[in-house]
Amino acid sequence: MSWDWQVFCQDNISQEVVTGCFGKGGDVTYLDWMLSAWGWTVSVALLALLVALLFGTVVGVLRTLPDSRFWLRLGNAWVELFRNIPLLVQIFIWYHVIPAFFPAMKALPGFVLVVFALGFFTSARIAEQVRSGIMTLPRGQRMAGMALGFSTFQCYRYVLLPMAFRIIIPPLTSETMNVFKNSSVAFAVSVAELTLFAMQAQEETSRGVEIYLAVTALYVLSALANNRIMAFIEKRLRVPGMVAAAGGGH
Amino acid sequence: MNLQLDWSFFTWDLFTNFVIKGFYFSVQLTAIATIGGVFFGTLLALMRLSGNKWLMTPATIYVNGMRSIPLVMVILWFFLLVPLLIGKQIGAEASAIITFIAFESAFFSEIMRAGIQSIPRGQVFAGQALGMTYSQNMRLVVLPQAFRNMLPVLLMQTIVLFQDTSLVYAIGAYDMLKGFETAGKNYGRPIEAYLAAAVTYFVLCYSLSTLVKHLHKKIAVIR
Amino acid sequence: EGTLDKIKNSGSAALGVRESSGLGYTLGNGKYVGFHTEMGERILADIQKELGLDKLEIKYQPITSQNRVPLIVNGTIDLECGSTTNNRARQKDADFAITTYVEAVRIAVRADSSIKDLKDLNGKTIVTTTGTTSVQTLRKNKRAENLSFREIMGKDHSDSFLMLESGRADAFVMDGSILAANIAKSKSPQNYKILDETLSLEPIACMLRKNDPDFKKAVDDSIKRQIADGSLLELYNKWFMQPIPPTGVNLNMPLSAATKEAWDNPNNKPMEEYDAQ
Amino acid sequence: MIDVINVSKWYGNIQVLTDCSTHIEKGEVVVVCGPSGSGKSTLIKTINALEPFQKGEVFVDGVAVHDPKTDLPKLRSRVGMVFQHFELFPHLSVTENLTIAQIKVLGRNATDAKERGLKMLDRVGLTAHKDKYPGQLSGGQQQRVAIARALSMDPIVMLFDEPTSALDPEMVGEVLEVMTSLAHEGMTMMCVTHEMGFAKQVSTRVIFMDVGGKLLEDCSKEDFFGHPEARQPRTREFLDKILAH
Amino acid sequence: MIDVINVSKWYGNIQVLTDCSTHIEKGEVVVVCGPSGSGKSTLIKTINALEPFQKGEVFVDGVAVHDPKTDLPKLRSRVGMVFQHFELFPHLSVTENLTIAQIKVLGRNATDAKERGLKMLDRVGLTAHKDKYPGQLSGGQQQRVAIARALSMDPIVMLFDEPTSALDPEMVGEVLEVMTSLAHEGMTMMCVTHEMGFAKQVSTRVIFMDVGGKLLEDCSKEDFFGHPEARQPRTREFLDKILAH
Ligand SMILES: Nc1ncnc2c1ncn2[C@@H]1O[C@H](COP(=O)(O)OP(=O)(O)OP(=O)(O)O)[C@@H](O)[C@H]1O
Ligand SMILES: Nc1ncnc2c1ncn2[C@@H]1O[C@H](COP(=O)(O)OP(=O)(O)OP(=O)(O)O)[C@@H](O)[C@H]1O
Ligand SMILES: [Mg+2]
Ligand SMILES: [Mg+2]
Repeated sequence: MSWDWQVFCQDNISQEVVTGCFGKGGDVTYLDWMLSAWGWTVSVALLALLVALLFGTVVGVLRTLPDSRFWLRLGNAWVELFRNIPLLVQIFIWYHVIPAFFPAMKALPGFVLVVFALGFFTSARIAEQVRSGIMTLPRGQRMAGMALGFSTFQCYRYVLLPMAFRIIIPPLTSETMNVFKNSSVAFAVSVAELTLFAMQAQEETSRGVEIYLAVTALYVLSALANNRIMAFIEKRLRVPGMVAAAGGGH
Repeated sequence: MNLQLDWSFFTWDLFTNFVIKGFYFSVQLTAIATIGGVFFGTLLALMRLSGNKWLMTPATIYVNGMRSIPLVMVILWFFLLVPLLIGKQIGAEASAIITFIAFESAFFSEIMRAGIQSIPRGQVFAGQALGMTYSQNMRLVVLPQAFRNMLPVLLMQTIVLFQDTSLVYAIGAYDMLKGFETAGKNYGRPIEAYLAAAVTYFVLCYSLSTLVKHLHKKIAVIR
Repeated sequence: EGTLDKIKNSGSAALGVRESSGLGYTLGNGKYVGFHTEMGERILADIQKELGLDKLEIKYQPITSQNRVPLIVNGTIDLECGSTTNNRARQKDADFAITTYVEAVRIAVRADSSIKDLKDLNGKTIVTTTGTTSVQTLRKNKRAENLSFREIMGKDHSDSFLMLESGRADAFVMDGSILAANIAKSKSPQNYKILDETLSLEPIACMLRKNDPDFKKAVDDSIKRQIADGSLLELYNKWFMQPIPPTGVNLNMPLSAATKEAWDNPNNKPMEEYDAQ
Repeated sequence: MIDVINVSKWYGNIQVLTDCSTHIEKGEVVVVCGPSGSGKSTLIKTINALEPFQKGEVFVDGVAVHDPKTDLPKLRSRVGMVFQHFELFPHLSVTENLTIAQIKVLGRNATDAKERGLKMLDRVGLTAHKDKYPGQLSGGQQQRVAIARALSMDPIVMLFDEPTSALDPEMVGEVLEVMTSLAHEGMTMMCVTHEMGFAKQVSTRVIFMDVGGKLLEDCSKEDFFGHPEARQPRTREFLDKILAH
Repeated sequence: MIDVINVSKWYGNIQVLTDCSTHIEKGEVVVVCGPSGSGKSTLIKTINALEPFQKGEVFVDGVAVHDPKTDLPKLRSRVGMVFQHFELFPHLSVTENLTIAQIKVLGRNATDAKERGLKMLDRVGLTAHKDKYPGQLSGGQQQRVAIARALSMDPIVMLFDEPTSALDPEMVGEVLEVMTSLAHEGMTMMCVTHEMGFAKQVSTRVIFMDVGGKLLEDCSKEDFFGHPEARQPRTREFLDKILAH
């Protein structure tokens, strides 16, 4: 196979190469299309991450509450439910099965559903991390908070979660990278993101290798950016004088 | 509610025709990739922790590279490029197995690295003080403990791996999810097929994780 | 080394087949059937005869629209008889046998729908399948007819059909044979209809490796033989005019004029030349 | 001030407190000692309800700790507690450690809280370290900050759970010094500790617990140290062991 | 038996050992003390090459530790070492802890190793616990197993790094007892410890280190404890602090 990078400058209707590579006046080249697809990928991933962090934190906290069987069970059920079914199947259920029970959901665009599906799927994993982060903190930390008169909520808000999040930043980084990669399932519900672009564009242009290479590069770029941002956050949050944050020793 | 489910097509024949073959492949792929991934992942982790620049740099690049590309792309690239490199065709199944081992090694290496780092330095010193060589210390002291500590995380990755085997669709291999999908398509009952897949996956993965939790309790290091 | 030599030396040929399309699908358990699948088997049987082999093992390799071209190029499959449109872009990477089926891209709607032709789609939601040429066809028509409609894409044909079925989409634009197959297999086939309008014609042909004239000639000869002795028409009727497995539905799709025309004048014109007509 | 009446506690089938009763007056300094696992920490934690118990009653300044209707956070905010491993909040600076609970729990404004906190920091002699983080301090300094943190809540009683046992030997002194001066100022204190020198010097009473959470001894320090013959055999054995080396 | 000659060590720019020299005869018991971070652990670990150093020489029984050609695992197998946190292998039973290095390092067969290991376990009085796991033992018991593990390698010298500082006070005695009996049997020992009772009783010599890894004192225990006026001011201050409470 020979290379043909001109393919990105083609108009996606006439298949003719456009000078300047960007379409004018409503015309769309494959490059335009790919960049907008990248935008969709990033949007899906970031919003899903937001949902995942929110629910993951709540569920993770529920699973560490002292003496409360009910919330513990609920948290466990949440995690097991969302991590033991393949993401693609979950999306299908969100899109085709649940609206059959709640017709109002039919009006929701695929984008919203996929944000929730991916967000909940990821929240199960983040909940695990939040829980283990809280568990690695010395038991005395919770005690100290309570002894000062903090309510349970205050204890998590001011004492446990700030440290737990610092501890779990490395696995959390992996997880945010996973969200970007997993966002590719959004193609299944017609979100015009990178994977959908790749599948469609390679069909139309028959330049699969070039298209997939470019798309892979964009995924790598996203992961890299993501990694740098998390490293920056980790640095900003680093506590002076603290070595081996993971609470080594006692 | 306007969902009428029709399970009439869902016979044992359908199971044996469509699902079992995919199930075998998924399990086989998961098992091989887990074993291979843990083995090579441990090697990569040791390379990254070795303190030797010539071992650390390539291992780090490999691991971070693999972790930033979606698996389906890795599968495709591997499938397309390796035959060009070695000038010989390898089948979809073999290709899937090699790709998964290569990909999972990167993930397991991160897990094992965290596991190794979770072992107090004093344990390493103790092994050394008894006269153990680096490799004896790793084999007898550090890795057995790291592995026990990391079992729950390894399990989680294995469940992900089992679910991810569905991505082999990209190179025309046939896993369990594909089995359900194909059956659903050819009988015009996709909703039922997906629900069945959801239940099957849940039961399998949940049993697996329960099993490993028990196992972990058994072999967990008593502290 | 040509493909014929390869087949002769190894005693086997790799046939690329589809798992769920109008022209080829699987019954599970490694069994692949359908009009084009069976035609491909017959082509290989003829080649076996020509090579004088006692036995020719056919290795079935299921393919998808994403991987079929790379698989042909890198030699995983020798001959692909699925539902691949012959177009110029693909001709850069692979060769096509003579056209054996001319697909018409058409519109399926729910039976009670008021949509009668392309123009009625204005303001509606239309579903089509990711990774197919229908998406492009739709896009061209959209511009040419100055229509405005919402376009959604299913992951695969059954997904797309489900969107039509559940009311998420008002119309499903796709190859006629695929529409017919999905309607026939659905829970209540009488609830859907296919509009008469044809959005475009696409020649479908078996695909093979580029620059292998001997193999191409052998394939073309076999197809011509099948057309000439009427066995291809018989095969067509078996898969489109009679009940088919696994559920025994009848697609009821008589041979179209365009396909007949292609059989009468064997050719491998790409899709672009059909548009010009 | 503190009344512990027939308190018993079980973990599953295992009894960790057996019918414990004691009474602490305002201004008393009570030392609790005993072998590991005897329930010293558990007992002291029942007093500010950090450990729930199944039987018995505890009153602190007239408030019923065992009553489900009691506002426990409020009660706890009036009882200072110092832990073996300091348990400063590692992500907060020393000043933030000292003020956060004043602001969030007592509702003081930031200026008042800071003033009060720094005053207590001065009291333990660490004003110079007010902007450092716990990880940048030595163990002895961390423990002194922890004491200042508890004091800045204006507690009516201070509980100490082995405050010196995680410290390097050289730093034990500086922490004991702070505790001693607190005692001399009349603070009501209950200390789990094995520092017998401290017990002999400043305590008013000594409680000895044995495994199973039994209060074997509860007597004045003069009786405890001065009349070994009047003590239980288990107490004597324990004292012999820890005073030997 | 052990020669430490002008050893210096840096972490980056920070010097943690400064020109340390000392000599230990067969049968001597040397106690090392000093403030936290003064480099006691670092010094003791240079002797079996657990800590590399940049300058100076160390000889153990004539073997040059600093020589890159020396077979360090072999050297280490002849030097017993006991750590502050025991460092038993938690995934192995007590017996396995005692035999694994004998088998894998010394190449003894399993029967001999077990016999030797159990003999040492008996010596520390824990035969009854031979099938337990470390996590099921108390701290004092774990430390005694750790001593037995080191002894079962037939070491020519034993190094102790604060063997009692992580123990409950009641358990300190049982470990010191084992160490004392070892000393009386003539084992060459080097102990980092703050148990001044032990130092007074069994040591032949005391080394005092100060921050920066400087050997401030290296004298007989009689001089060290008997003539405070002849000691450096820093030494006196340290002794005052840790003997005070
Ligand atoms: N969460 C728990 N579950 C079961 N048993 C527990 C739990 N917490 C403590 N125990 C047991 O309760 C008993 C008393 O524990 P406690 O910590 O009060 O002892 P202690 O006297 O403070 O000992 P130490 O000197 O070691 O601190 C011990 O036997 C301990 O094993
Ligand atoms: N890996 C390291 N990197 C940098 N500095 C280190 C490292 N390990 C130890 N140090 C420093 O070396 C110095 C000596 O440490 P060492 O552990 O030998 O002291 P020590 O006398 O044993 O103290 P302690 O009584 O606390 O055990 C300390 O200042 C310590 O901070
Ligand atoms: Mg305690
Ligand atoms: Mg030390």
